Amino acid sequence: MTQLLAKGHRMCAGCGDALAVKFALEGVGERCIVVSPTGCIEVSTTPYPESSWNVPWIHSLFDNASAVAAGIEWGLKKLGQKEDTTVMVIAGDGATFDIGMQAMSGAFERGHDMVYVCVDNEAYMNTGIQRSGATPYDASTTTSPAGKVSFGNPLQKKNMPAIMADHGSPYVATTSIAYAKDAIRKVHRAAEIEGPAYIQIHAPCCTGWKFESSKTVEVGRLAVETGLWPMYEMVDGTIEKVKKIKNRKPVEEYLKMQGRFKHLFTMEGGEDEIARIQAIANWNAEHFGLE
Amino acid sequence: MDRENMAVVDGAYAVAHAVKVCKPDVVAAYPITPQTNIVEHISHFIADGEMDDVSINVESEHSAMSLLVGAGSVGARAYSATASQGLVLMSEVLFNVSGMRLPIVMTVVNRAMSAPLSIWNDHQDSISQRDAGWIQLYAEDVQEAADMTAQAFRIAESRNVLLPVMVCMDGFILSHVYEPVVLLEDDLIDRFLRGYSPVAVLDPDDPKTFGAFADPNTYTEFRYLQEMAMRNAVPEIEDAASEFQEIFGRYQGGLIEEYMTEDAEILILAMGSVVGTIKEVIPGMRAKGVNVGLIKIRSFRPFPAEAIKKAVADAGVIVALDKNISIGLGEGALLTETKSIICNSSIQTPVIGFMLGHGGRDITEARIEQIIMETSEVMKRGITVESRYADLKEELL
Amino acid sequence: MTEKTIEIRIHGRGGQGSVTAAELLAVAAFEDGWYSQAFPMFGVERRGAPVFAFARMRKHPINLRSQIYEPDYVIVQDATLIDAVDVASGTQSDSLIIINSEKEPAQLEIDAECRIVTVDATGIAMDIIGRPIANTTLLGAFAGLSGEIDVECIKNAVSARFPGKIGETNAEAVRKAFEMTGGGS
Amino acid sequence: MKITHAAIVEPGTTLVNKTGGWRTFRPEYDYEQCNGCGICETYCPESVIAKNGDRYVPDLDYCKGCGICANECPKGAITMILEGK
Repeated sequence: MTQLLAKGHRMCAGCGDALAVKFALEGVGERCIVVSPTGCIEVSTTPYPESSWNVPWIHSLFDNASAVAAGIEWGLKKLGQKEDTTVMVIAGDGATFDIGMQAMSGAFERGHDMVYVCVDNEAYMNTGIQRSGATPYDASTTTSPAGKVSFGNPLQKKNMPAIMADHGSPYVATTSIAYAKDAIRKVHRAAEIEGPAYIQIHAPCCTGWKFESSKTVEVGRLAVETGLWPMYEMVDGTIEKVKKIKNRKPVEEYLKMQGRFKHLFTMEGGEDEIARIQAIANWNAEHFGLE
Repeated sequence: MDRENMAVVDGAYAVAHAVKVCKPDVVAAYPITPQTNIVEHISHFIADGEMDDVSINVESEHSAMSLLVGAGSVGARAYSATASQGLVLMSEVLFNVSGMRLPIVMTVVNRAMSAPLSIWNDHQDSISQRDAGWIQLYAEDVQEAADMTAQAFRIAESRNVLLPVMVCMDGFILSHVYEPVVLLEDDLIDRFLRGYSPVAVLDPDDPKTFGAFADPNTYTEFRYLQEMAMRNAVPEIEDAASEFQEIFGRYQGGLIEEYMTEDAEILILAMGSVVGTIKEVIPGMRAKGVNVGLIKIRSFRPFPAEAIKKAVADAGVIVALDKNISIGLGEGALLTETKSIICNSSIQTPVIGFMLGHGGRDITEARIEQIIMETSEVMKRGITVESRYADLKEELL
Repeated sequence: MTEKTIEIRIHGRGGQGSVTAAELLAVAAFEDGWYSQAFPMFGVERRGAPVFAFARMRKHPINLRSQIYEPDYVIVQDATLIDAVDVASGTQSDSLIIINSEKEPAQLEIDAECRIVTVDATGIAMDIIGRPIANTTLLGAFAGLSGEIDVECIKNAVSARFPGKIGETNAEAVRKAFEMTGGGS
Repeated sequence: MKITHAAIVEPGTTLVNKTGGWRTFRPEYDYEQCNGCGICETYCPESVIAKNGDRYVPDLDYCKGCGICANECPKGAITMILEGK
């Protein structure tokens, strides 16, 4: 694998985001310009005067990565330069699902030729594990904590792939750091396709989800094997390919590995919540045809 | 002024035309009254093939300026225009653009800040962003707003400056007025603007990282270099104006412009379109034996401290007119900053200020005369009120 | 004469509880009759990356807001930091450096003219708390070696901070380190 | 060190920051078990594992000791060893 992200970055040991960046860069190749918003990836890779990026990279603000990327794509086009360069956003879930969504909607609606990779670790990790629009149901975060009268995050995860598909994106795909080849292939395909492509890559976070650093890939795999993280590709808004799961595992196997779901196994009424999460997995299996 | 080259057009058209002549690579603007005519004219230039298809209709002002961060970082000459709420929505990005030293030029069609909502003119918007690290030039009339646009690119892109520039023109009063102007000459511009050559660009053949974070060990020095760049802009603004005069034959001041200031006892400091009304009033006052002169502040950032001190050295009293207010200080920025540059100097002249014209309230010649007379009283009886509204309607309170 | 302020710098890696240790010191110092202050060196704290935390204590209220440059005491939670950070920077001849290590001070090659003491805090923590988290244990060693704060106050701060069993075992580790470093004798 | 214009930074410069000191455990390979599948190299978040001849070798200057390689190795050829401190 080429070293497009140099060693010496400051991501935590066992970081899922680091794998996501590695596979995204592998998929797009060195003829790219990467835009990242504020977040773990940005803060861990560019402490002045150092940078891990071996490709051109820019960070402006937390909520404008898509607009900056659109400006790069449009600027290069107007300057008549670098036709072979892929403009790619690599952003966290908070920047994508919440604060940066408006800029993303504009960039996608205008159809800029770019690849938007959302590295989804399901909370605001850089600022210390606060809830985002990507935090799954019942996950405990520092701003949606489990407590005596709370099972954690009361809301469902926002369905960004569907939203971006409805923006007319020619290619939307979900993948995971646990499936390197799949992730690399999908990013590569996205880079080949003209227009704004959206890739959402699941990236378990040992610090935030509270599991041991060696389990990052294993946890990622279980998310897929339990149906909680459906892997699929949508072309012009319709699902084209789905990763099938043989003998889908119960969600407990995924949940019990993570401290953020520990309360479901200790609190009274936890079983009902686990049942609700199982229902989500069942809906995914049925809706996406995972089996 | 050579009448035969003049055309009667609306202010927005003159500015849009100037933008066209300056040939930006990327234009990104979001519509907001009273700036809309500028972006509409640009869109028509493009639709009629008079201008390359450079403009992007974005989803917000925040995204307009963010998009230009991207475009600027690949070496594109970038332009935007906004007003009031839009400028302040961009505020986060304004600081970012200056910190990243991107020479973006933006017309700010000055408009009051909400609440209460107002679409009419004052300077509360651009003044509120004076610390964002942008050069801020204020135009007196439509001709200057257009000519200043070309000068703004020249100043912004000079290698020892590389800072973004706001060209501020008063909403409606200048943006929607029809008056004769010489439209920026397309055949002369290439002698004046020699293209933007960035220090570095995002390029896969020579990868660089833009926008790293600075910890306490280096942050201050980056801010210091911005201040140095702003100081380098002081001579650049003068040079741009004089070279513009050589090539285009028009001159409306550099950092400041002095009007009938010789032997003036009363010196008025003012910015924007009110300057024109003051120029109308002064000759009459002079005829009545009132020695009054005007200093047009053309550059508010960098604040022309030396130029102002030189100009006001022999005045009996200085009066600053402000279309903005710092709530809690009870005075406008021009008054505050004029006092601040004088207080440690040898100048003992009293300085007072009037706030007026907020939210688009009309400033009449009579109002200016009233201000001049009240200011002249100061020379006799000293300062009674240092700063107050000149056009407050007590009956409404 | 402004009475001397005691200044402490704690070295650790992200996730090792250096900031918690500084905070516990401040709580304990206040209970022991001092005025106190604790603050982290704000930075990009990543698990594993070198971090600092500071504590100050003096008999009357502290107004100072700057960092600590000439610490009276330095606590080093992780001996591998010695080649990453100058743990002795700013120490004076009468300062004391306490290092969590099984080795003897001489083996650690730290050039400092002040006294250096090593304590196997991780060992104590593993025995008593069952986890290699040495921050509270090192506070016991600090009390034992410096005599600046009553060890009971540190134990109270620790049990107040951590609930139930965890608080008890941490307080026990504080006591053990206190005694092993000659405290109370 | 002089600061650069607009804080622009050269690529790949975090190499000066050797993160090996972060770890408490070190991966140790049993090359008898290893079948050369390269899964360890693929899933190393630090990209420190590289092929040296026919052997995969972690760069201990940078390895943070997360243990993903050991956890994912299909042959159990990697074990995490506690490093003396």
